[in-house]
Amino acid sequence: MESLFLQQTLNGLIIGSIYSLIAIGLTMIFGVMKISNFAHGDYSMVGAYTAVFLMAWVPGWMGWVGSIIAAAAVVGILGIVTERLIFRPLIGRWTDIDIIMVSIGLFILLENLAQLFFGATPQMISDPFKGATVHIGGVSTSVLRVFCFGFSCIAIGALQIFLNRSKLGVAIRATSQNRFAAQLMGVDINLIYTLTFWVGAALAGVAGVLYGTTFAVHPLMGAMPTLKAFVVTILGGMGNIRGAIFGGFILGIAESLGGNYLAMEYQHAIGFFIIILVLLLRPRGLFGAKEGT
Amino acid sequence: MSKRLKHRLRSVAVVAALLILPQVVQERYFLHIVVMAGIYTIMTMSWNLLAGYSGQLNLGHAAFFGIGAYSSALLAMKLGVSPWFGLLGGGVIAGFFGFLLGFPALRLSGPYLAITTIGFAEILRLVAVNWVDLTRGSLGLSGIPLLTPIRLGSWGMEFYFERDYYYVVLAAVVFTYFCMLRFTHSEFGVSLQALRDDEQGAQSIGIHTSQYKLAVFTISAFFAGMAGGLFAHFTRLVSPDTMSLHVTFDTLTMTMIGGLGTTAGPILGAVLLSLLSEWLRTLEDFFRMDIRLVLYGFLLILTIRFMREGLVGVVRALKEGFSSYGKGRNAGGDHD
Amino acid sequence: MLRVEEINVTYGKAVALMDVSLHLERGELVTLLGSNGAGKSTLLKCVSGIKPPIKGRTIFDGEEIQKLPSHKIVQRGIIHVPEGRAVFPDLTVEENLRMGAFCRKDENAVRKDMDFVFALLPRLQERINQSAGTLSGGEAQMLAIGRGLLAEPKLLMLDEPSLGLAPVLRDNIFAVIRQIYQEKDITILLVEQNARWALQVAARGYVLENGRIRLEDTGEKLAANPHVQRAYLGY
Amino acid sequence: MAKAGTPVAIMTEILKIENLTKYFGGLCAVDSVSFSLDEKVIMGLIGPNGAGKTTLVNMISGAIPPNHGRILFNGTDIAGHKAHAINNRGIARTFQVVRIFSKLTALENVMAGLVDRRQKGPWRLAFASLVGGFGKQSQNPENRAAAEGLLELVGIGGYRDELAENLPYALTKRLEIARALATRPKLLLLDEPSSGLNPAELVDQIALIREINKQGITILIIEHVMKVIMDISDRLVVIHYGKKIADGKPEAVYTDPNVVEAYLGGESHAAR
Repeated sequence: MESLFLQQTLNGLIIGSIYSLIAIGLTMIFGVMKISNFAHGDYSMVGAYTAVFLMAWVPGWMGWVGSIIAAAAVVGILGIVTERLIFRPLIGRWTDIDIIMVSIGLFILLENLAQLFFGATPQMISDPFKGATVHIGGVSTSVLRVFCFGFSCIAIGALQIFLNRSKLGVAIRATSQNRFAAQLMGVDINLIYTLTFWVGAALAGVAGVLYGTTFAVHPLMGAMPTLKAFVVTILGGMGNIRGAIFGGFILGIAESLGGNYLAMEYQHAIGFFIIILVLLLRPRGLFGAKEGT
Repeated sequence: MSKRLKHRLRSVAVVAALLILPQVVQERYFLHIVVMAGIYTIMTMSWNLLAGYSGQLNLGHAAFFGIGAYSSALLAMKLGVSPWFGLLGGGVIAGFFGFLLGFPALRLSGPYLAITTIGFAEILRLVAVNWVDLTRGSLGLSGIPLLTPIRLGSWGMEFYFERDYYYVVLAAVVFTYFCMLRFTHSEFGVSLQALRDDEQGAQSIGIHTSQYKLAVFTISAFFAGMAGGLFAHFTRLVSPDTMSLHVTFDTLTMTMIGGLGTTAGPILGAVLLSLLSEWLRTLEDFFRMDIRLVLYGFLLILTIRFMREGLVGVVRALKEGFSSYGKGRNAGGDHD
Repeated sequence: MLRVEEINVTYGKAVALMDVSLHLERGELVTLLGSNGAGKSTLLKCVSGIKPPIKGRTIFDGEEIQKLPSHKIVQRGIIHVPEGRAVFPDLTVEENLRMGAFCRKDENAVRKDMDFVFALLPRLQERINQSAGTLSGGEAQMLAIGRGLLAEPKLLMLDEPSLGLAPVLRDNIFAVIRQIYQEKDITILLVEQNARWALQVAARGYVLENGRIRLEDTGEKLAANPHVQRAYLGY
Repeated sequence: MAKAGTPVAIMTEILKIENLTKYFGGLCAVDSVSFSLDEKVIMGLIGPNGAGKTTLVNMISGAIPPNHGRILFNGTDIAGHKAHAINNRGIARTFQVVRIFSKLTALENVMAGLVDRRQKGPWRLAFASLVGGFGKQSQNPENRAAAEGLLELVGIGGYRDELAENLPYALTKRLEIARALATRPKLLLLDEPSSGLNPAELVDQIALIREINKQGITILIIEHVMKVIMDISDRLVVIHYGKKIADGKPEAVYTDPNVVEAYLGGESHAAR
C-alpha cells in the first residue's frame, strides 16, 4: 500500500513538473501584460506536433532532444507572432472580456487550423527509450518519464536563473510588479512584452513535447493543458512565478493521489474542485498576489 | 405615432415571414438547421443577458444547456412527465444551478470567474459521463420521447417533423426575445448595466449588486436550460458533449460576432453563423476540409479587434452614415 | 537644459495640461507647486515620455524629445522618481537599485554610485537583501530616490517625495534631497506639497493651477506672494 | 429610521462620527476622528494630500468598513453597513474619479438612481418588467420627468440621450451629482466635485452646490480648491495625517496656526 502511495506521488511529481512548465508562461504573461491567454495550451499542441514531424525524420533520442529545442524555437516564434498581431493592438483599450474573448478566438483558430493541417487522428511520439523502465526501491517508472521530469526541472531552473540573475529577467519581474516604475527605469516595455511572450510560449512548446510523449498528440489536446495551467496559475496566484511552480506540483500530486484514492473518473476535475474551494476562501489564490498596482 | 405604426407593421411582416417559412421551404434538412439555429438563438440571448448586460463572464453556459437537456429528457423518460412540463422543469432546474453558480460570481471577476465557470461545466460534464445509471455515460440518452401532441377540440398538432418543431422553437425564441427585451429595457436592465459599468458606482446608488448577480445568473440559466430541453426533445439524443466547452464557445462566438450587449446581436449572430457554417459544409468537398470553425476563430478575433459591437455595430454605423443623424445608440431591435 | 514649450496633454476628454511652458537651467533646483489634480504629475509623466503631449514640444539639451519612448528619454538622463514610493515590492532592495541602473553598462561606475547611495542612505544597506515590500514608508521613499540616483540622472524629477510621511521622516527626506543637490552635478525638478520648504530650497518655482502655469518667480518672491500664501492652504 | 434624540433646537444632528479609525496594513489612514454634522449645513472637509479625507468618506458611504468607531446617521449606527444599504438609508455620494455608467445614456444614469430600491429588489423588478404594460418600463412618465428635472437642475438637460462616456469631463461630474440626487438623499457626500474644472465651470459648480443645499440636503464636501470651500462651507473640518486638527467656522479655521502649519509646512511638528 505504501509503495502504491509512493508510486502515485512520483507520477504526480512527474506530471506536475510538466504542468508547472506550462503554467509558468501563462502566469508570466499575465503578470507582465495582464493577459489571460486561453490559447496558451495550444502552444503546447504546436510544440507536440513539431516533435511528431521532426521525429519522423530523426527517430530515437536524438530526434527527441532535437524536438525539444525545435519546439522551443518554433513555438517561441508563434508566441511572438500572436503577441504582435493579436494581443498588442488591444493595448490601452482592453477589458477582461476582450482579452479573454480574443484569446478564445485564437484558441478556436489554432485548434481547427491544426485539425485542417494535421488531421484529427491522434498521433504518438514514439518513446525514444523504447519503453525502458527504472526501479527505485519498490517504485518504478519509465526512463522516458524520468527524462521528462529532468527536462522540466532543467527548464524551470534555467528560467529561474534567467529571472533572478540576468538584467532582462529582473526587468521582467519588475515590469510585472509595477509597469509604470519599470518604464521610468528605462525598460523598453514593448521589448519586455515580446520577450515574455517568447519565453512563455517557448516553455509551453517544450512542455508540449513532454506532454505529447506521455499522452497522445492530437489537434484538440491544447484545451486540457490550458485549463490545467489556469488552475495552477490561480492556485499560485496569477502573476506569481514561484506560485506557479509549486502549484504545478501540487496539482500533479493531487490529481495522481486523488485519482487513485478518491475517484479515477474525476481525476481531471480535481483541479477544479481545488480552485473553486481555494477561490471561495481566498479570491486571489493560495499565494495570492496583492491587488494590482 | 406613425413611426410606431411602421415599426409594428415591420414586426408583423417579420413574424408572418417566419410563420410561412416552413410552408415555402419544405426541405427537412434545411429546417433542421433552422431549428438548431433557433435553439442556439435562445442560448446566445441568455448568455448575452449575463455577459453583455451585466458583465458576468460566464464560460460555463453549456452546463445550463446540458442540465436542461438531461433534466427534461430524464423527467420524461424516468418519471413520465409530459415533455411540455419537462421543458419548463429543465429550465427551472438549470435556473437553480445558475443560482448556485451565481455565488462565486459575488466574489470573483475576470479570469477568476471565467475559470471557475469553466470548472463548473467540466465537473458537471464528468458527472454526466460517470453517472452511468442515470445518464448512460458517454453513450448518452437516446430515444427521448417526442413532444406530445396538442389537441384543442378538433384542432390538433403533432410533433414528428422538423416543421412542427420549427413552430415550437419559433415560439420559444419569440418568448425569450420578448422577455429579454423586457428585462433589458426596464429598471431591472438599467440596474444590471449599471453594475456592469461600475460596480462601486452601482452600490453607491443603492443597488444590491450581489442579489442582482444571483438573479441574473438564475434567469439566464433558466433560458439556457429551456434551450437544452428543446434540443433534447428535438434531436432525441443527449450526450455529455452538450456540456462541453465547445458549446459555450460556439455560443459566445455567435454573440460576440452579432454584437455583445445589444438586443439584435445574439439573434443575428446565431442565425447567420448557423447558416454560414452549413453553407461552408456544402463547400467542404470543394475545399476538401472543414473550415467552419477556423472561420469562427478568425471572425471572433476580427470582431474584437475591429468591430467591438459586432455586426450590429457595423449596421448601426452604416445607418448613421446614411442619415448622419445618430441618436447615439439603440439600434437593432430596440423599440422606441 | 530642459525647455517645455506649450504642451497640451489630455486624458480622453479631460484636459490635464493646457499650453504649459517652463524651463530649467543646468544645475538649478526648480519647484512646481499646485493643488491636487492641477496636473503636476502629468507634467512629469509628459517629460519622461509616459504620457506624450498632443501638442507642444519638450526640448532636452537642445534636442526634441517629446516623441521619444520613455526608455530613450531615460537613457538621455532624465530620471523621474514617481510619487507614492513606486518600488518593486517583490524585488530585494539591491535588485531595486540595480533596476535603477538598468540602462547603464559601466559596472564600475554603478558600483561607485551604489556606494554613494549607501553612504547617503545607510538604512538601505542594512536592508539590502530584504524585499522592498517589507520596507516602511520612509524607507521605501529612500529606496525610490536611491534607485533614481543609480540611473545617473542629469535631470532628476521628484514627485511628492514627502507624501504621506510622518514629520520626522519628512525632514529626513528633505535633508537627503538637499545633500544630493549639493554633492552631485545634477538638476532637480521638485514637486512637493510642503510649499514652504520647497520654496526655501528652490531657486525658482512655478505654480500650476487647473492645468495652466499661473505664476513663475524666484522661490523667495513666490513665498511672499499673497496668492501663493492664500491658495496653498488648499494644496 | 429612528429620529435622533429629541428635537430640541431647530438644528438637528444628522450625522455623528465617533472615534472613527481605519488602518491599511500598518498605516493608520484615519485615526480616531470624531465630529458631528447638523441638518441642512454645508460642511467642508479639507486637509493635505493623503490626509485620509477620501477614506473617511468611503467609510461613511460604506465603500469600506471602519476598524473602530461609530457612524450615527439619524441616530442609527451604520458603521460597517454595505454601501447599498447606506444609500437606501439616505446617504448618497460622488467619487473623486467619476464612476458613472459609461454605456448608459445620461438619462438612464439618473433613472438607475431613481428606482425605489427600498421597496424593490431585483426579483421584483425583473418580474415587474415582464408583466408591466407594453413599452419601456425605464421610461415610465413619472420617473422620466423626474430624471429630466434632475438633469436640468445640474445643467445638462441637453445631453440626456448622450452616452455618459461621450460627455465632456466637467459634465460627467455633474451627471454624477444628478445620479446621487436621484436616490433622494438626506446627506450628500461630495468628493472633490471641482477637481479638473476650469474657473468658469467652478462658478457654476458652486452655484449648483448651493442650490442643492437650498433644497434641504445636508452636504459634506471634500475640496482642494480653496475658493470653493471658503465660499460655500458653513463649517470646516481639517484632517492631517488621519487626525482631526481643526473644526469650526471657515474664517477661524483659516487662521488656525495648526492648519497653517499643516499646509505650509516648515518646522516639523516635533519641533512645536
